[in-house]
Amino acid sequence: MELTAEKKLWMYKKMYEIRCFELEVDKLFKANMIWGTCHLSVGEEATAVGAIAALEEGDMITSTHRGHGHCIAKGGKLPQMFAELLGKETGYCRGRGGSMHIADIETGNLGANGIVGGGIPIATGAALASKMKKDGKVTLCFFGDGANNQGVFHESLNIASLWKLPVVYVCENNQYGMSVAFKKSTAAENVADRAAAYNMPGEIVDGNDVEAVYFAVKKAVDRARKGEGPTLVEAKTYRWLGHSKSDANLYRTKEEIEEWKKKCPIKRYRAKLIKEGVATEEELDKIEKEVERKIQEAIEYAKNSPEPSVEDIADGVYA
Amino acid sequence: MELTAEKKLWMYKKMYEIRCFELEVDKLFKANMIWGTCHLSVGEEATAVGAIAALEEGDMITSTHRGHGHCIAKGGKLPQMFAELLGKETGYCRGRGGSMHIADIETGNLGANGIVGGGIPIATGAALASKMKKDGKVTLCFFGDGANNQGVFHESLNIASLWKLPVVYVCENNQYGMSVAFKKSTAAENVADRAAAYNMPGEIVDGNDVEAVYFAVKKAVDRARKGEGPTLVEAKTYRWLGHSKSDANLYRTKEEIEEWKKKCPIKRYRAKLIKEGVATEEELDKIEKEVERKIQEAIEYAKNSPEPSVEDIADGVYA
Amino acid sequence: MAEKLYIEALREGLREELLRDEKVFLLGEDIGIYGGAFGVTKGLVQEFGEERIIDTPISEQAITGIAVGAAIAGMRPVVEIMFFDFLTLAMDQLVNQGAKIRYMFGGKAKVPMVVRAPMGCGTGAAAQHSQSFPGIFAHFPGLKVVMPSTPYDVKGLIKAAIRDDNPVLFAEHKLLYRVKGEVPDEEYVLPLGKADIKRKGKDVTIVAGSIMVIRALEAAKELEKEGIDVEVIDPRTLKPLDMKTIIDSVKKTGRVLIVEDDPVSFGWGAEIAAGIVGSEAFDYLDAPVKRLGGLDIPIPYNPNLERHAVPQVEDIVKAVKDLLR
Amino acid sequence: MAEKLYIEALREGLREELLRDEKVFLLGEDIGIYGGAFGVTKGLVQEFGEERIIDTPISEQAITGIAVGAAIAGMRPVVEIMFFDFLTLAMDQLVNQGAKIRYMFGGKAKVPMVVRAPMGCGTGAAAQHSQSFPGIFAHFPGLKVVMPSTPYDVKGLIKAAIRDDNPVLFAEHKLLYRVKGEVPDEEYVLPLGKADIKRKGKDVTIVAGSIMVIRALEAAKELEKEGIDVEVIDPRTLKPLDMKTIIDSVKKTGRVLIVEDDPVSFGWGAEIAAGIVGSEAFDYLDAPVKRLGGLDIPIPYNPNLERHAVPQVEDIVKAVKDLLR
Ligand SMILES: Cc1ncc(C[n+]2csc(CCOP(=O)(O)OP(=O)(O)O)c2C)c(N)n1
Ligand SMILES: Cc1ncc(C[n+]2csc(CCOP(=O)(O)OP(=O)(O)O)c2C)c(N)n1
Ligand SMILES: [Mg+2]
Ligand SMILES: [Mg+2]
Repeated sequence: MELTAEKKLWMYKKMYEIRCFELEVDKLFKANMIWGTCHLSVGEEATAVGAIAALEEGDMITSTHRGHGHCIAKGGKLPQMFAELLGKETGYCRGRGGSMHIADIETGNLGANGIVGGGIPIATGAALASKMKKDGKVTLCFFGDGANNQGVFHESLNIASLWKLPVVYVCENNQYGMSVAFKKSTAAENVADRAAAYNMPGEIVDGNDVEAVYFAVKKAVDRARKGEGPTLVEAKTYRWLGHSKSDANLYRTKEEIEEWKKKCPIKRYRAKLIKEGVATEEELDKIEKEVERKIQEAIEYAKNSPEPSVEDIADGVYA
Repeated sequence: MELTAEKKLWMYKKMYEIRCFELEVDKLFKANMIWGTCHLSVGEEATAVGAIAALEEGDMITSTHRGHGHCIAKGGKLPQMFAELLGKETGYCRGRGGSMHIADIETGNLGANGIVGGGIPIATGAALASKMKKDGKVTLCFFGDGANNQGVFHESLNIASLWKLPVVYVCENNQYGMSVAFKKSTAAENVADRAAAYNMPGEIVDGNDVEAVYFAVKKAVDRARKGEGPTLVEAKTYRWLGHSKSDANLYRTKEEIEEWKKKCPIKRYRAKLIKEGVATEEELDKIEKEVERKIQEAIEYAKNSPEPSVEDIADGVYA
Repeated sequence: MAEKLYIEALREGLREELLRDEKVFLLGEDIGIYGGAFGVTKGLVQEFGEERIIDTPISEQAITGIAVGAAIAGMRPVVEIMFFDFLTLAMDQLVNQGAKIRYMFGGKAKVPMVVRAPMGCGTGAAAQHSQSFPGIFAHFPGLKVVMPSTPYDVKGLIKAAIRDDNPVLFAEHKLLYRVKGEVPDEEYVLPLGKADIKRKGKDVTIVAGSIMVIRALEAAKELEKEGIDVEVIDPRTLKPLDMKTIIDSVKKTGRVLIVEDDPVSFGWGAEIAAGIVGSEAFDYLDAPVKRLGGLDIPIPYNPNLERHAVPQVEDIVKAVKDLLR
Repeated sequence: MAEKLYIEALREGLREELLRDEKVFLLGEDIGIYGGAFGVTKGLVQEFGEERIIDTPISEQAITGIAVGAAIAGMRPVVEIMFFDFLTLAMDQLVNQGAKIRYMFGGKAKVPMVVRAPMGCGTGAAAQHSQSFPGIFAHFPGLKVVMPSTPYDVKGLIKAAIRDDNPVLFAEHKLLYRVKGEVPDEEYVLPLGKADIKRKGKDVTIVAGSIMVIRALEAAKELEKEGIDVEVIDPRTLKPLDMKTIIDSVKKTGRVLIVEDDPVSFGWGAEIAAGIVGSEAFDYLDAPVKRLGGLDIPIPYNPNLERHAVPQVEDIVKAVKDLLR
């Protein structure tokens, strides 16, 4: 299991793309160009990218309310994503879903979810479909530390293990479920410790180390694909910004936030790539510039896209 | 922690009472005198009695669809129980609840439950009330092996542990949830193994050994009462009869049933009491006779009780 | 044509779809060797194997969500929820996920799944095993809701439900399982969204659903003896709801009684009543629209109380007479 | 009297009950230091401590069930469910347990608990955070359902709900939190089950609930300019439902429009419509009963689509004019 330089650079680029995307969303939000709410994943990029890097192209994911990064890493198109956030007809959901419901069935992204834990049985069901169809696909299920206390987490992991489904559960433990600290929400040291209750492997990984995430998830994906059943991977990470649009951060200290910012997954990986000689400063700068350009293009595309028309308001309720 | 002779004889008597009660219910059911459905606990008497023997008088329990034994052990009155099963006005629920909803708030029985797992958060809430009121009470929560895969089991145990609530979870693992064998429903070796996921002690006990159940639960009750939090106790036992009124037993073998009948908790305890010199054959026979007489009296009472009147049909919906 | 029990016709419908399309599979509690709590799936695991007739743990929310996921990924799951009341445990996956996903995703996903569950009182199962609230689900956009009343309908509609590309809630009734009726030998599928006139008549319209269709037809027979000619309409699917057939009937008879099996308060009968009086039928009404349904109480255990909790044949007869007075 | 925001009046009501009765406590997600997703409980944890203002894990079913258990054991819990849509996760404990326990137990237990949740669209939160379906709960026997529309009502009714010995579902509305109104300085409690005539009029009756009361009153102002005198009735509690006040109004005006905030199909407006036409008011009706409500679609994200998904002031104005034509 060696990572090619190409894959490494892809991971760097995707993390940077997510970072830029989220920061632009934040700006657009503050400029009142985005409606509703947004949950940004700044600081958690390595988890999304490392995990999805371990998948094959046809594999599926389910995402969460904090799902932009998952979508991007899975191959989501930036113009359609921005367009969706701006509520445009050209958006992934034709402006009907918004941030919490971006889905891209074509790339295997079965969708973000507004219900905490709501995607867990859905991922499990997708994996059941793969097992029945023998299509060789694996489904990766993202959820947060808060979601690990939803009943459906328990029900789903139990079933996935019983039926040896090709699914990998990736908990992005960013230490908080909205304002409630992990310790106050979860009567276990780690989410991964709960894997034993379902007779499945539980792995803890540094969620800010993209390669570590990749290797942990890759192992789980391989196991799943071989028909050996699910794994629960817990990636420890941290959310830099508020929970959603407004958040006074009363529940945590500035120091804690600063401490975690030092562990920036992108900076860390940049240094590593340079040290390992995978890329030079200049090469990475070039990637970044390219990403920034694409992001701006995508925003332009979204801004110039048409609004959905009210006549079509009921389109898509039924097939 | 020694058991007095009195307590031992009480346990014997209660187990015998439950056995007789259930067998009479079976007869009444077959004679079409009981409406609806009934889940009998023949073979599981030691679990109900041993666990409840570990409680103090004011303590509370929540029970299940298979709850006659719990009610009797908690001090439920046989005439009112039979009357309820016969749908009479003098029944515990004025004929409105039937087998699956017998409750006896006065003795601390917060009720059977028709929803598998439905009583688990209710017990947890009763324990929260005790903690808030500082009334020193402990709540004992019964549920089956099938119920351990309900989401609310997970949610409730997590919370009880976090908040160190005075509650003891007793899983009556009778190997089946209706027709589905434990191995096919639960991706864990034992239910008790799941306690670790909630950072609480998990204990496995022979559910057909009434004293073993007593000691295991007593330890848990003491811990709960001291404010040290909940425990998950799993009592391994077996249901002799069908799941409910009709059951062709297609999902298990006659041999398996016979094997377990050999481990009859009542016969076993009888032999033990005699061997230990706690009582003679004659003394135990006398207890049994007395129980049988009371059961018949209770049935008579129930049969002679009036039906609820249709005019009062809406009584008790709202307080 | 052969006479068959409702439960047999339903099982045949499931079996034919399992044979026709390998994407179809069943999952639920005790539906394998046990054959389901009411025996609907008896024999199917022997024929189709444990891979397609799947016994699940007691985890209503997860199995419903698993059906959602499997459906998005191309399968056609049919979930059995053992009692209708337990649907409350699976509500989120059914109404917030399954029903809304397609629209939320801009019309870019299909969720072809069926959730079957038996509703109704009359078996002494008491308050947590006896409610009938299909109307609740009809309120949530994205779902379809079906409640067949005859062997003929249940077979044709379960096949339609399985072939439909949307999530369908399929409400059976415990007391109907043992009801007999004619079922064609050749294959047929009924449309979702088409009411059925179960009996033609000219004096008064009864709109009844599920078990109440049977009782309404019996009441109609009684009333016939007294010269009252009753038309009985069975909406069959609450969603889509075929108001046209109902409105046409009311325009003809000028009087309507709606009969349902659950508390009348905030039940589906209200939607039908409101639909009638919001339509041109309003001008044809010779009497107030009457609803007959259950009392607003949990279902009691005692058989006599239980009987009084929901409409019986004699209550329907009386209500029709009141309406004609 | 002082002008207060709905959210302030609600918080005051909670606070007064916490002060009055030590059995009262709050539990919910992020209701402590965060003050609740919408800020309703801001400051309460500082005043009453973490023992009485309890932050919970994200476990809606369990916290609702815990409230049921605590209530039976003598406490008076008030649960906050962060969004109304999430009540689907807690349905079993609310409608099968909390609501039915008393009856099932032969009237021998009390379950004094309140479940509060904010409903409604208009904030761009899309389909899983925007539905308003209080009428669904009104169908289940044993529950009470309240949906206050003004600061005055919300304070008086939350106090009544907390003091009631039954489980009460308390439906707030996100867009109402920032609405201002007069609130008396002295203590008061309003009765559950009493509709309120929010505006007297003689030409037409509008029955509106929650946010739609505000819009109906604005529409009434518009219509006044055109000489149309609208009476606006707010049922305030869906259960018990005060049909008398509504019927009396309809008998006076002869025309009625019912306005609700969710898909009109199978909504609570149907019950009101059916109640009217099943009553003596039927004979006083000069026009069909009209319902105005949301489209039968999940709430879309785009603000313009979202706005068109539920009735706005201009839609109400238009509907009233249609009714008078
Ligand atoms: C069932 C449910 N309950 C509550 C919420 C409100 N809510 C949205 S995100 C969130 C916190 C989730 O925490 P976690 O799972 O750790 O994800 P994170 O936000 O930290 O990424 C909450 C409580 C919800 N969306 N769904
Ligand atoms: C939520 C729910 N799902 C399904 C049922 C139907 N049901 C009643 S008892 C039972 C089996 C329960 O198994 P277990 O918890 O092991 O208890 P046991 O019957 O073995 O005592 C089932 C599936 C139910 N009552 N409630
Ligand atoms: Mg988190
Ligand atoms: Mg069992």
